[in-house]
Amino acid sequence: MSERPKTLPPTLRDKQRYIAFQVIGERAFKKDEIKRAIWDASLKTLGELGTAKAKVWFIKFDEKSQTGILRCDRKYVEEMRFALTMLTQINGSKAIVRTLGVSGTIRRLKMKFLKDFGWK
Amino acid sequence: MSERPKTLPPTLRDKQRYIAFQVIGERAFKKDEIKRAIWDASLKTLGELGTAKAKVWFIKFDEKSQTGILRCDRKYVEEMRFALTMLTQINGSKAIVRTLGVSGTIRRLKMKFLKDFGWK
Amino acid sequence: MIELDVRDEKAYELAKEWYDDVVFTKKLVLDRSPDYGKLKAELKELREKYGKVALLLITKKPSLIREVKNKHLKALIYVQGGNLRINRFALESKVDALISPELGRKDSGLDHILARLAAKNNVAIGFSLAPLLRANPYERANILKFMMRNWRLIEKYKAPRFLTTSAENMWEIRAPRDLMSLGIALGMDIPQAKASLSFYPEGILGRLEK
Amino acid sequence: MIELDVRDEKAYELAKEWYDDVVFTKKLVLDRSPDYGKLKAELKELREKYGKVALLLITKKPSLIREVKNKHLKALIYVQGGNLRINRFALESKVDALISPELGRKDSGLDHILARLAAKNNVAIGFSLAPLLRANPYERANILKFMMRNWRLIEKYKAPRFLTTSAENMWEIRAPRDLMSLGIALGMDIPQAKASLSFYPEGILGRLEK
Repeated sequence: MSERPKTLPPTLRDKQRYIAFQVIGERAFKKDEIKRAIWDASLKTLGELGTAKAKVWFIKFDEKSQTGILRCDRKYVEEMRFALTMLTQINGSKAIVRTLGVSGTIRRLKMKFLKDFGWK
Repeated sequence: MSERPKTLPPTLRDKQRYIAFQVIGERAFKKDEIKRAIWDASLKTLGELGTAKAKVWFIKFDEKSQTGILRCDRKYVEEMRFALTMLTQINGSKAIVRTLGVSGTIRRLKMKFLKDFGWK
Repeated sequence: MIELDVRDEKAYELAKEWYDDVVFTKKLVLDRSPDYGKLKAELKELREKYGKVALLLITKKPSLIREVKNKHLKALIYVQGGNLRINRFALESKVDALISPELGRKDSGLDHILARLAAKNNVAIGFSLAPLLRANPYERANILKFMMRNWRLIEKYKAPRFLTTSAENMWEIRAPRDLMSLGIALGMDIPQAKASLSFYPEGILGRLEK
Repeated sequence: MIELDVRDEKAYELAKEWYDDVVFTKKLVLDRSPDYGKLKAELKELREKYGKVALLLITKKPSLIREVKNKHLKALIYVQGGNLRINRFALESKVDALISPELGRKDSGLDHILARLAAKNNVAIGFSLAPLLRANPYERANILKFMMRNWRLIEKYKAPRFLTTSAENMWEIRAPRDLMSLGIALGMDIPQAKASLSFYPEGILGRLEK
């Protein structure tokens, strides 16, 4: 059993935000391509240090609707948005990432921004 | 004649710092290799946005003593130092970049940190 | 939200989905006086198709800027920045906008004198995303650095400004909230970024109706 | 300034040029009790050559940590972090240092309970540069993220800590002021980074003389 550290008390916990995004591309993209693209975009625009501070994390990508969710530190939402704005292609195919909205919980994010994309 | 913008009034000017550094490597490096390595190190660790904010600029490299000078924004000296610390090779050869000191002017930098490396 | 500089039909269609208003920009590379009759006809056609139209002058000859401007072509007049003499002349000629003063330069293409002139003559400075999208990492860092400096100058002297993609194909279009992140990366706060896509562009569009 | 964890002869020579004091670390991978006679002889030899010596235990078996510690081998006892049970046991066994608790993990390898334990039992947490130097960009970002979290925990609970390269060859050595920039990148201010290379290491070296 791989033990995990206890959840930290609130004051020590990272303040995270969830970002809903839509991918418009030359073709449909797979989950793994998107996950890779998000990390590469962050490393390219924010660098290793910026990516560490942004605490970017790929959460989910619905291939049918080409929409997904990523998580990052509350203080770095704009930097992450800029990194996605500067992204021009995913795995060799032209693409635009459009952010749909930001929220403190996945539940509220889905309700406010991902409903019309078929998310439950 | 390629015109240049006027020098900005002091309050609008960038606050820069000069960093003296020494390169210890498997072989001696050329000026252009060092210039490239500094940019690559900054882009890798700080990203495109971090590098723009750091305003990194290669000034000079003395191939004989393998020491040189770079310039960056005063607020990003530590980030630049970290980017150089994270650098492991230059143009394929193992190398360590050691910062010798920081100063507001090239003159004082040379006097305080580069004298024993033969800089006038 | 308003996109003031879109230069391709498919890009325009996508922008119309995401923006309330979009200006179609026709690029005009000039080294001598153009055939104004033909130009007016073309602009008329573009107005019928896109409504709001801008003419982007790309030239090394300052005199052509004033000449085109005085023709009252019922289109916004933008000048492509990058050459310092052209940058200055565009500001002196009170064109509607100087786009990317730093384009292709080893400096930001503006100083405090030119920024003050832009404010006095009410010439908007366009901060474009497309040149960044096309650039390699090294160039991106430099262009961003110069754009940051130009933002500081524009803000200090309160010159009009706007954010735009200057998209030349649909893949260079970005949604408004994402384009705002460019402004914020340059140093704008959120209200300033918003105003660069609404308040200031509205001011410029107002000139079209006159 | 003091380098507490250098694991190679040539690296040690370079470190001696740049640091006032350097500890030579012998790596000991254990899956069962070692031959203590042989180990003591080796450590004696290393002490003659390098003066200050540390033993880095790399094991999956917590019981071996206490066993080695109770042998009083006249060397600092470090434990290589990365396995949560080993991390905890090292802290409970009051070894001298737990190095890189996040090594190879998908989390930072510490929580507030363990951080408090490190402070209570005076076990130093080692923040190593070498694993970062060896990692690819993706891994570097993650390791840095975990190290940042561990720094926040260590600072909050005032546990002892130090910066080190944990160099396994000369190319992983960095000068003190540059190593400090790692600490600052993790969130330390300059005095804290300095103390992580002087005050805290001095406290640990003090245990050697006893």
